[in-house]
Amino acid sequence: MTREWNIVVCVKQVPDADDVSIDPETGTLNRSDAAAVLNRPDFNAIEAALELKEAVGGTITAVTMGPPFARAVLETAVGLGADDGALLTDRAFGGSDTWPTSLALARISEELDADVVICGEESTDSSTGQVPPGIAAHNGWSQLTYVEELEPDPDNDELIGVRDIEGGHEKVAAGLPVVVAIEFGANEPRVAGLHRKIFSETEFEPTEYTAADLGIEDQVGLANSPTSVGGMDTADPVERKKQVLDSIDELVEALQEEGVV
Amino acid sequence: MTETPDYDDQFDAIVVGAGLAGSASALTMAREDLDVLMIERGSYPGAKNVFGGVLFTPTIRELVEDLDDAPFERYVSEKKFSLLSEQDETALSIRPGAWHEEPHNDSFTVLRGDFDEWFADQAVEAGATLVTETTVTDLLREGGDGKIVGVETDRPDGTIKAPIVVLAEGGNSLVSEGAGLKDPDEAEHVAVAAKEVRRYDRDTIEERFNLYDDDGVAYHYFGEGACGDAVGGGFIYTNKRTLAIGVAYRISDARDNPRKPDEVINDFKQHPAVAPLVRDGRLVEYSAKAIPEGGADAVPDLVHDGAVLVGDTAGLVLNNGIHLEGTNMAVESGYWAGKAVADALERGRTDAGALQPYAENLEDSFVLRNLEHYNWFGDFAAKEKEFLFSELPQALTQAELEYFKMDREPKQKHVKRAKQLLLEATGGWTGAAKRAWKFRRLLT
Amino acid sequence: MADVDPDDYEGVWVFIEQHDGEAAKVSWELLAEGRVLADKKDDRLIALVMGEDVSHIAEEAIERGADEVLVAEDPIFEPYLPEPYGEQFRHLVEARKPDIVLIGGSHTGRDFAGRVAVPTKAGLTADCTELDIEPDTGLLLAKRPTFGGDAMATIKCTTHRPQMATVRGGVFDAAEREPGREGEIQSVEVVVDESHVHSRVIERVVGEVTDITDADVVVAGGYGMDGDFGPVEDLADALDGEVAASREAVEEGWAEAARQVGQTGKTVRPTLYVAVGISGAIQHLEGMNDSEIVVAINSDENAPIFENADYGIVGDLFEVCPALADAIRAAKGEEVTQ
Amino acid sequence: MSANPKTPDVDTPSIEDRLYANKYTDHEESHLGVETEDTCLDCEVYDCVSVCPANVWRNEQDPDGVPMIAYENCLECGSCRWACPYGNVTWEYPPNGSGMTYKFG
Repeated sequence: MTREWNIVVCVKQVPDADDVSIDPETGTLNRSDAAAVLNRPDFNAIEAALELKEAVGGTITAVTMGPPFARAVLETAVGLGADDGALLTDRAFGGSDTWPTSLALARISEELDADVVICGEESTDSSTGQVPPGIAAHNGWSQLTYVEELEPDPDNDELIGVRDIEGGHEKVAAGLPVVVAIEFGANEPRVAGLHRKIFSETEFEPTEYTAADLGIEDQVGLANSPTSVGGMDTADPVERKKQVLDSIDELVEALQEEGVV
Repeated sequence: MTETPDYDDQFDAIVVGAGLAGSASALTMAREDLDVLMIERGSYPGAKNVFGGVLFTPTIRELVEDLDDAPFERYVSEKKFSLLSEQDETALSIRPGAWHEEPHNDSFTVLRGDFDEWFADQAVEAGATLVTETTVTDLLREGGDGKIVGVETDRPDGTIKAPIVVLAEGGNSLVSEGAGLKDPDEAEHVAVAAKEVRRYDRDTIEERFNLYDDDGVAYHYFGEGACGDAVGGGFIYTNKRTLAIGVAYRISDARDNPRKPDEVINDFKQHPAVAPLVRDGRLVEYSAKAIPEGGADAVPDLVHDGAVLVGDTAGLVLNNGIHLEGTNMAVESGYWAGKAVADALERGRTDAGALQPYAENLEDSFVLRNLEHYNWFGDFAAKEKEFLFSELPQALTQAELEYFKMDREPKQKHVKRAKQLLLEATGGWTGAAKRAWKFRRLLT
Repeated sequence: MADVDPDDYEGVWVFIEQHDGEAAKVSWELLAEGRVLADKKDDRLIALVMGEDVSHIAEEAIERGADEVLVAEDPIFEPYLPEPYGEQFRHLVEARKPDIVLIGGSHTGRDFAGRVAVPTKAGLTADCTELDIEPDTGLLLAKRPTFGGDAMATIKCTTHRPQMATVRGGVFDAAEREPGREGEIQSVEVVVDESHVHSRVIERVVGEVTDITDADVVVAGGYGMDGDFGPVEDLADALDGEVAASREAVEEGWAEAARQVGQTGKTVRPTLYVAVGISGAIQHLEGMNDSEIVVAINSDENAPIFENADYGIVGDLFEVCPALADAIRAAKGEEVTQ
Repeated sequence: MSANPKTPDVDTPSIEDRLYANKYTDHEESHLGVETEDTCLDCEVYDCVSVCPANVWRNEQDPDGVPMIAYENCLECGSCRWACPYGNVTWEYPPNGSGMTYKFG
């Protein structure tokens, strides 16, 4: 019997994009009253992990890095069917950009002896999409990004992914362990069962890890983050003419003036 | 831990809806060491709740010792009742000094998105379990007599059993109606309310409404200038940095009405006496709600085998034109329901008979005594709609114009003319006396 | 990882992505911007090409403004895989210490950029839409949208090197080729072999689906098409543009998913975007708001799309589209089909 | 009656502007419907259209047909359910927390 896979799914708590308001006068971003929710693309990652487990067997551990109340996204993942949850929480992580963040996730993936690490395509608040390749690079593992479909091949210890690429797609077989980034909207996330949701929000307790537990206390945080945000301002909305014309000819004339016809 | 535990009959009671009534009953039951499961369809308690409005806290004050960190917006320091004709306002405003002292007549404006979440959290801290984004779609029944043994929800693996179900689903009570625990209300007994929340700077609000620091106002508007030819009215409530502006009138009057609710709000806001108060600001939310205003006649059976009805689901809203109260009645009903469920379960019983103390206590409480006392008002207002909402406001305006007319005529002439105008409108001395007699019950 | 001394790093590198000998458009756009940045900080512009047989691309890079081209040729680089590309690129970065590295934000560029940035502890900013040099410090200012496009963040990499950025296609204009332009082409030692590769490409299918993200004119049909995409195809033909669709139309099965524009579809940046029978939900706007000119055709005058269009026509699209297609063909001097 | 007295302008937004301010999660299928279409075809009053505060029920395009339902505008007040003289409105809550999410309430 081929052995079962250890699956790790990385999830992130982000301010609800709808709640982030921009103060029209000062133009500053107001995230204070935004509810903290699971990053939406991560629902596709959890669904992909569940489908993989149904096909191959094994366990799914949800992992997140953040303050103590970030455990809520682990509860969401467990409610949907993940078996367990790991919370990387430590003041030392504060201010980490992609480099230390992917390092921490790479170490916990090793700690959990992961065969497959699955992430959402990008997070709505920073949306760099660089964490999954970062995890693979830190561990020297193979990777599959922009994945629309997964086909496990446990007999050869390989995971086949159909990747969306410009103008088409490609099918790539990756040796384990592999880091996967699931494309936003690639599958239909399921709804958590009632009893499982109650369990995840009452009895489930995540395992907590500090930077020291992962042996990276002096490689994380602001000091070890190559990039930093130099400034943030509101994007000025695209100005539109909003001219409703009465006739086709008027429109053609306007398009000719614009030089597109 | 991989397998999913089965929570059937692990909870003593399920509360459908984590609004004011639901949370009050859950808090009360949790205090009696019952295991309570609150099922809320919104993504947080309050996400699906809308009201005018003023929160009345006499019972909340009993249930929660420390209200210091309760998210109140402003305490009510002024109540105003205005009669609006097309262009005019006649108003009675009261600003009792005592309202500036704790407990501020237990009247506060709140944002339901904040307050309901805080109040439900009191129940969770007392030991209740809250599950959100889960909609109860039906009751679960078993056995020949179809005994209520739990609920069905819209989640997979979504049924869950418990001895008692508390139905706190608000005015749009689909589950109670679907399970045959109550008949749907009639259009005459339900009001459609549409509301705008606009953001202003704090100083603008405090300057426009003569406020200082954290006091606020509750303005009620009646007459054709508020919502035209319909039984209902308009309102303005002040929050810290927002105004709640809206109208509420019977759905029966909204039928084949030339104006739709959003147009009625727009016209109400353009009334000469209202526009200066609500101009500018930024629209931050547009909401609507159905208010059960059928009074005592429309209150369904409160108690069934394995189930009780609380809050708006039980039609517990008082509207006699002057007193507009629902929040205090919801919390009071939640409290008495919670007590009755705890006592019944202690005696190992879940039948209607064992739960009867809930109905009895509610009848003895202000909740049903007020509803009984003002039960006549709904029909009276409907019958006298023409007079109350159109003739009286106009007559008052004409009488005022006459009474306060500045010219070189003797006052006596204007006073006589003003009295005559009023009498004509109210149907002479006998007409006025008859109407006053009907109105006496408002003051007794 | 000893901290690096920024002064040891110089040169603006631009990675030229190619598949089967055909260069990606975004790379030429980036080379033009690389030229501007290099000139601003008085530095050399170096192109990097990897593949099996890519000398013609190296020459084109010189013609399009590169001072020097590094070429890594080996069968292992064809077809593209992240590990060999990442490993080779990293080796060159550690050996030659570039100050700035720009990679096209395609699904290839964003796939392997991290494999260069992590081992070299470079500062990587992804998905930028604006680049500049900070006058007094010479630092790269990488601007990118965040929070669903509501805000622009400026990212800086102060102490670490190189300063890396991936940049979206269609943001900059490619420079014209200057035949005969002088420049140095240098082939570099290939340091990767099979031991670095743990995956293999089973099949690669490109071209059977047109890539609407590159199109100059896009005509998109929505729920209003009610199952008949004919008028949209006809109008797209008249404007020789690409046909696209809203999520609702794709989910109704009236168009392929690859043509879907919006949050869960593609982002397009054409000069002309015509929205036919599309109401204009926010999720759709996010995918086409960067279009230069937007024309909306809808029967509901209150449809939000009109608020986000430059020109609008209120009417039945089954009448408006054919008439518009004919008027455009007439204006372009082609014979009228109807 | 006196001419319209000098009154300051107030913002009277359209339904679209009003709803734009709200937080809404789409659920792809309508939670509103009609029990039997024939009832609507015989209906003359269209009370569902006149009571709705959010323009969900519409019959401008087909004045005496079955009303069009723009379910994504729904404020979940339920008034249409009580207004329909034939009780022909089917009304269910949007599933799993979708639909309107009120922050102020």
